[in-house]
Amino acid sequence: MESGQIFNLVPWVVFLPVIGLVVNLLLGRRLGEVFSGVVASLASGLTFVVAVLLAAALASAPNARVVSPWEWISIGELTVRWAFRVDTLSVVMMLAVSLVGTLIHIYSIGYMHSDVRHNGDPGRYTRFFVFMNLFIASMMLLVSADNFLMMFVGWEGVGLCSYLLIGFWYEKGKNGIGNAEAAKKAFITNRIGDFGLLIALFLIFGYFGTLQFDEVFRQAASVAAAHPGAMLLITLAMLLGVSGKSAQIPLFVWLPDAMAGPTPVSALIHAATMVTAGVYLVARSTAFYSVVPVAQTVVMWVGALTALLAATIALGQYDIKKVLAYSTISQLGFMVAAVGMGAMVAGMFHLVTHAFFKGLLFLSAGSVIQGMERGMHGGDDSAEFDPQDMRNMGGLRKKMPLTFWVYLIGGLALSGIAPLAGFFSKDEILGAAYTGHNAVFVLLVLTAFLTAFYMGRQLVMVFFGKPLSAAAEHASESPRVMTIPLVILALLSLLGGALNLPGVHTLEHWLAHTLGEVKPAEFIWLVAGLSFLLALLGLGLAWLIYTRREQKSGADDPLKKPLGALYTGMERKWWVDEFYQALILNPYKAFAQFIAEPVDLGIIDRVGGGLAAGMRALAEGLRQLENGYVRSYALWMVVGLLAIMMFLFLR
Amino acid sequence: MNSAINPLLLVTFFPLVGVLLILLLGSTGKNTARWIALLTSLVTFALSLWLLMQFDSTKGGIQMEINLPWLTLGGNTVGFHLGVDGISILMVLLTALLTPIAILSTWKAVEERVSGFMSFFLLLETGMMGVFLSLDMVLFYIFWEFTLVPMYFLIGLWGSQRRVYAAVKFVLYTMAGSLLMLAGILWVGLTYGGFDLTKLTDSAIPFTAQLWLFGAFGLAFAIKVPMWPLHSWLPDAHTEAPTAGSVILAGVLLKMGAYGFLRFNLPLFPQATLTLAPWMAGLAVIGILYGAIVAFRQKDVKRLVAYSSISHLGFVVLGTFALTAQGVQGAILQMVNHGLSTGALFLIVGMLYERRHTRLMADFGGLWRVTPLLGSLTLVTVLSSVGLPGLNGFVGEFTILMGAFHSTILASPWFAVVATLGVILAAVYLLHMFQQVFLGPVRHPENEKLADLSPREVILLAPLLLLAFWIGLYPAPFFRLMSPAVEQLLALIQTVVQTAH
Amino acid sequence: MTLIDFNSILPVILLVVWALVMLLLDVWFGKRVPLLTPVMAVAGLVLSLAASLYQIGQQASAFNGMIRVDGFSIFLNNLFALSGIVAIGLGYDYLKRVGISEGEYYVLLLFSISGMMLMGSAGDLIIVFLSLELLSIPLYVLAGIDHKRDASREASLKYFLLGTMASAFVLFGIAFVYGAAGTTSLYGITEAVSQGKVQQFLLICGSALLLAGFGFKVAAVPFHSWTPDVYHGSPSSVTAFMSVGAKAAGFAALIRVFSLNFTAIAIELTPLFWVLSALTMIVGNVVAVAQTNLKRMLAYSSIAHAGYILMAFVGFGDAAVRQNSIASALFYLAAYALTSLGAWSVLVAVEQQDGSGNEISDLAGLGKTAPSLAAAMVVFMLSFTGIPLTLGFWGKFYLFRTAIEGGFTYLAVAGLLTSLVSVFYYLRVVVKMYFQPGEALAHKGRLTSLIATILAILVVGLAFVPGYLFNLAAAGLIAGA
Amino acid sequence: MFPVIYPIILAVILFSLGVAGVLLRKNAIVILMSLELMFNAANLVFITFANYHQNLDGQVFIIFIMVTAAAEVAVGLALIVNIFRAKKTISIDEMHSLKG
Repeated sequence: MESGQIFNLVPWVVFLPVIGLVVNLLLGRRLGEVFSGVVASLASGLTFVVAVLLAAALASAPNARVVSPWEWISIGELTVRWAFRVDTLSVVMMLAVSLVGTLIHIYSIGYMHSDVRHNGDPGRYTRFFVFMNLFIASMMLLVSADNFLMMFVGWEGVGLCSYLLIGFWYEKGKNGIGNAEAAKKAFITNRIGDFGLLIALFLIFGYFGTLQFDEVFRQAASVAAAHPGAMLLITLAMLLGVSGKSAQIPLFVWLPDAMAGPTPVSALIHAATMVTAGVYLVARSTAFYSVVPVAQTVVMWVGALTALLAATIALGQYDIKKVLAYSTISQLGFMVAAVGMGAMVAGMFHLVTHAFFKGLLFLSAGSVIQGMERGMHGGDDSAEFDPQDMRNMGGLRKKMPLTFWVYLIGGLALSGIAPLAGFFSKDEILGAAYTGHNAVFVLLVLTAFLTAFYMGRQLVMVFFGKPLSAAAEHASESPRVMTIPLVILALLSLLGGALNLPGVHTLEHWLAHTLGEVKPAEFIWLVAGLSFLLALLGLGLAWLIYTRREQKSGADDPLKKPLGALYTGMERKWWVDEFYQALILNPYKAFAQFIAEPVDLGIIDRVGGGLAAGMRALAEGLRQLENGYVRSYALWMVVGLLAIMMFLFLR
Repeated sequence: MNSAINPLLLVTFFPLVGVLLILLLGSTGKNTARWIALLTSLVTFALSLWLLMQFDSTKGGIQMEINLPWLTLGGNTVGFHLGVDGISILMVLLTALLTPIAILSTWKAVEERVSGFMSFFLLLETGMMGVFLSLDMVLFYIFWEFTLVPMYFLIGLWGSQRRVYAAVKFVLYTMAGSLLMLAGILWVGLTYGGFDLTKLTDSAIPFTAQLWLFGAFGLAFAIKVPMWPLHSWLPDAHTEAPTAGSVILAGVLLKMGAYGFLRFNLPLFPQATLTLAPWMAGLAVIGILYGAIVAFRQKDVKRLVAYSSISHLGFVVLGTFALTAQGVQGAILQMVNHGLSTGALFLIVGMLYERRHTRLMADFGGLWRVTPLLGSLTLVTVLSSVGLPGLNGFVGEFTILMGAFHSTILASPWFAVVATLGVILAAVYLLHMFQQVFLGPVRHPENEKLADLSPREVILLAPLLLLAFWIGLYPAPFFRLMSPAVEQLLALIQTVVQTAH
Repeated sequence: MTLIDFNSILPVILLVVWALVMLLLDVWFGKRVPLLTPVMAVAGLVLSLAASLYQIGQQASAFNGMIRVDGFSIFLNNLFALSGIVAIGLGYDYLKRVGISEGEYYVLLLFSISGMMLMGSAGDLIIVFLSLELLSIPLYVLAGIDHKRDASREASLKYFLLGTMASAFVLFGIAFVYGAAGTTSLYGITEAVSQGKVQQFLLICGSALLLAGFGFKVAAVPFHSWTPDVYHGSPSSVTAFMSVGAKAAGFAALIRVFSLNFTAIAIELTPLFWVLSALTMIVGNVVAVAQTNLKRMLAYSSIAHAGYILMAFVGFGDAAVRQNSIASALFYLAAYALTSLGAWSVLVAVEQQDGSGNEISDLAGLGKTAPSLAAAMVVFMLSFTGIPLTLGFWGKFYLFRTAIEGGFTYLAVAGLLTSLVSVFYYLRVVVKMYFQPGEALAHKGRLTSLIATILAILVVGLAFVPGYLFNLAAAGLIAGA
Repeated sequence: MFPVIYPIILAVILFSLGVAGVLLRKNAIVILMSLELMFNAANLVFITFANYHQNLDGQVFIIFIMVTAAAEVAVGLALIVNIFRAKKTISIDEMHSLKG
């Protein structure tokens, strides 16, 4: 096949998963679990193959290609097509998404097999894979779009999948409705972000006359010169979208709740891929942000602050997935800060490596949880028992050795231990911050330290020490179908740094075709050394503190005493949820109630009724004039006559 | 196009054949009436497709015109003047599509006086077709008012508990507006020598008169749409009407108001339109938010959907008065979209009601597990209504908002920005509804054994949802159909803008 | 008496002679052949109708201008004859049921109709007065024909006293007009007015008195007070006739006299008519809302409709509008006649032997117990309201059109708004019949049901082809107007 | 010949007396008489103007009026008698069962 024709394959990155989901919809339930899982994994795998083909083709001819098969909306000047874009940036995303996605699909075949049984509805197995394929399709739509609107389709599409998968066990959770609530929260929070993105879209169309990427970015500089305010608005509105999707301040609150979804979902959507869409968007819009320094600064600060805030909260969590969730927010903060500083490549690099190691961590956590669940069924713990609470774990190193090793690799990569993937990518970000953004640098370094510390804490609590519950006592290793993807991801986390090794800068050159030539990030020994040391320090400190803690199920955290109120804040997520509840949700509810009853039913609805009642009263009043007495009728006639005469003579 | 009979006549009056047949044969049994009605409406639908095939979408003007003199009255001619253009053809298709679906939806729900129900329904179809196809103002008014009668009986005879109140309220509100419209029609007809719409667009009505007339026509349409604060008939009418009635009410009857703006107010009173557009848009935006906010606090699922209509129709009005190509085309498309998605929602509410005989959301919960197919199809419908990209609602809302945002006549992006908040609020109340009914655990033992969708019910929803996907993914044919007509309309407005400067 | 004279008055003469013959026959054979009188009466009306139809297209002036034959008179003659036939049909069922001796009923009816016809073709104020009396006096008696019932007696006396007072007003007015113009011939007065040979003061006095007197006949507010009581108390079949015939005759007088003779003071009269029309519409429609008795409700509804018709007069001074003004009034009268007769016939069908059964709530469930009757009633209510595809819509359409043409847009708007009020009470009838459970009794009087059905079909059917009636009404011009 | 205005004023007074009688008296027969008074006031006007205009229209009219007035009285008295038989009173204020 000629390379030109290979590019025409790009729509298939969306079609393949769609085909997969349709097949599963029609046949999945009848043909059983294995069929569903295989079809879905195959669909995702083939997508990866297509992405590889595209990448290969692009390697020889790195210019962007657009495949634009159909018209979509065309009214007046507004012309939007279904147009797929193949360039180095989109292909990186495609590769990462489909690779991690495929691995997670395979993992899910095993995971969901026991999950559906644990939750008591095996019939829902196929549905999971339908949603997963839908997600792959949406995500591919998002990254392969050639215009903002089509990207928005994917953008909201992944939001939908997130909604569906968080609420996958919609009858579970707090009061039976917790999961559904979490799903709704995710969707609506995302919609608030999407509001910003929509406004940005409107503005872009207004100032650029099109939504097509090339056209828009080509004019970015000139428009920024002519309408600096508009560009600022566009970039800030976009940032709102980014903060919704990538869980940044102020819209990060949905992501921890999103852990209500099955663990593979958390890995795929809420760690590896979807949440990075915001980073992708900023990277894609480099041309915008590079001409609006103010916006860049805002983005950078949002990222940095989110990184630190989330890291502190992660310290105070006991749920194995919650820790990882806040860690994800924190790492997304890193990426956002990076793209805010203009270090697009560093951001993308971290995005990819993070996809590997955080995907790995979540999947391993899933393995741990199911190990615990298996232990639960063996043991005699009560129904209230939480298999995700780290305070119930401990000593799993021996029960689940493979899981332990891969978890360790993921944890070290996240902590930034050389030479694992996370070290290189995080170092690049720190390096970028070091050269010119001192305050941010300090924040990020601090975050890096905390990251290592909470990972150390988690590793110790989960795998070391002695089992703290019967379930942990009886936990067992997961099946092959789950562990193989873990191993592959562990390898990727080990070696992912090779993508953009200092001095080689493979990714840098690759992305330069799309993002433009930028000065390759320097490898600063001081920064690298500092971050490595801090990582070691964090892990070591965690080891010291947590191996010596009181080893009892449900015991308080050893940091609680020394840190006091500060730790309570971390534990309670700095009361952000409560704050929003009090500031936005409750007032909205009350306001809606006010509008719905006193205003709508009480005033507006009564106007019509009031007129009718008035009419009735008037009728009753006038009716009294008809009193039945002939003489009064005669009087009326005479009065009428006299009135007529008076009128005629007096006028 | 040399067919012997004008297709418009067939589309409009074919339902009457069904009425006649029902009156002749209706006494033989319930099913006879049902089948006659269904087949008649299906044939009408086929006829409307035939109409579509004959329609030349490249032309902007009126097509397949038929103009017969009907009567002369003091020097004015009232003509039997029908015609179709890019704006009305979509409405005709929507009507022809929704009627058989609505009829099929009553298969189990209506057991009493079936032949009466079916006759009224077919009469209603004729009335609605007439409204969309009339090009003579008096004829339009006749059809417009005539639709009240069958709808009144449909609500009053086959509705739920407060049906009488709702039916009377519906008629009174609608007539309050339309009577003033009649005054407007008479005034225009007398002052400008005729009721023929196609001849009136050239007449330069003085500005002050335009304002008054805009008000007289606009009030009728605004009540029908309904625009805030004239909406309070709608929740009652929708809630109390039988399912099929609600489907048609939401799907088609409300569109008559929005269509009226496009057909009368814009071309006949362009200067007034220009002046009042920001006010109308302002009311529309209030309606969008207001409907969404009130919907959120409803306990009755049907009322919730009813209030959602207020919100959705707000988008239509906003797009209309944006007076940009995107706005107006989006508005027309959104009329179709709302017909599909809200029609489907009402069908679903009806299905729920048939199963449990309650519409309170608190009586449901966890139904997705019990009735997975119903749950899934509801989800798609809800998403279409929420405006999820890839489904129909998004295309309409996006183009409307885009049009409003850049409208030089509204001259402020704030209308669109505030309206965009409605997109968030839509998610709030619709997901709230979905969660209350379908998510969570099954709270009531009565719900444990509910039956999932029957094939008939799937057939009801399937065409609507397929169209939802079609419009969401490939709306181009729809836009192509209407764009010449819209361009013509906007060109007219544009000339007024230019002369004003 | 020339042939033309005879010819011109043929419908009236036929009727009067026929009625006299019937009077005799009824005395001799009435008891033995009960069907004789009604059949004879119908035959007489048919003959008269035939004579009247035969006149179509003619224009004549007879008896030295005292009698006119023109489109106006022909239109009204047909209307009177037809509503007379309906009233006989209704009476046939009804009188037997409530036990009223019948003979005189038909004879009096014929006399009254002959008075109405005479009014339609009046060319002289003497004829106006005479026909007024000729149509009224039998009606006074008819109202009290159920003399065993208090209500009927009371209605009759009220009608008589007030009606006579109204006649006195008319008479006094005529006297002043005669004083002003020196002649009682309508043509003569017109001529005198146009030559400026009239005493303006006397003319105004006269017109005010005439307006009050005719206002009584058409039931315009504030001269309407008799209407509800009389309509309520009289036997229903009489009321049915009264609501159409007497009102139409009143309007005939109003049109004949005012549109010709008082154009000179039209500027003064226009605001009067405006106010009268608005007041009548408002009071009629609003008070109807509070009624619980169907007869009273229909009475107020008839007041309201008088207000609508008065709307046509407001612009009578404007020569450009006058033609439409008369035509629209005639058309409305025709539409109203069909509808009103229909509604009353339904009422006749449900009324009980003891005179009860005419509360609105008594209709509950009629939709089930007597579907065709209820359906007909729906048609009449819709027509009263002015919903399209009924004749009532076209009537309103034409009237409002005339008002707007004359420049009285606000009055038209007032009319439209009061129509909205009317929806309120007309729909209540529909609500009762269909939406509320009940066991309404309908007497299976086949004739009454048949009449109701035919009228309903006419009201709907003619709405599709109103052109014919329009043309007829448009031809109903007064010669010389 | 005396001025026309005198008999007219007299007629107006008579008419007003008639109206007052209708409004103020309760006895149906008295009311009937008052009505007759109003008719006769009109007669007076006719006769006056017939004289004034020197034509016969007015006089002819009076003949008709007298005839119809007789008919009115006949019918009226019959009604009153009928009511008196049933209610033993001819006070019209006793008749107000129909109202509203």
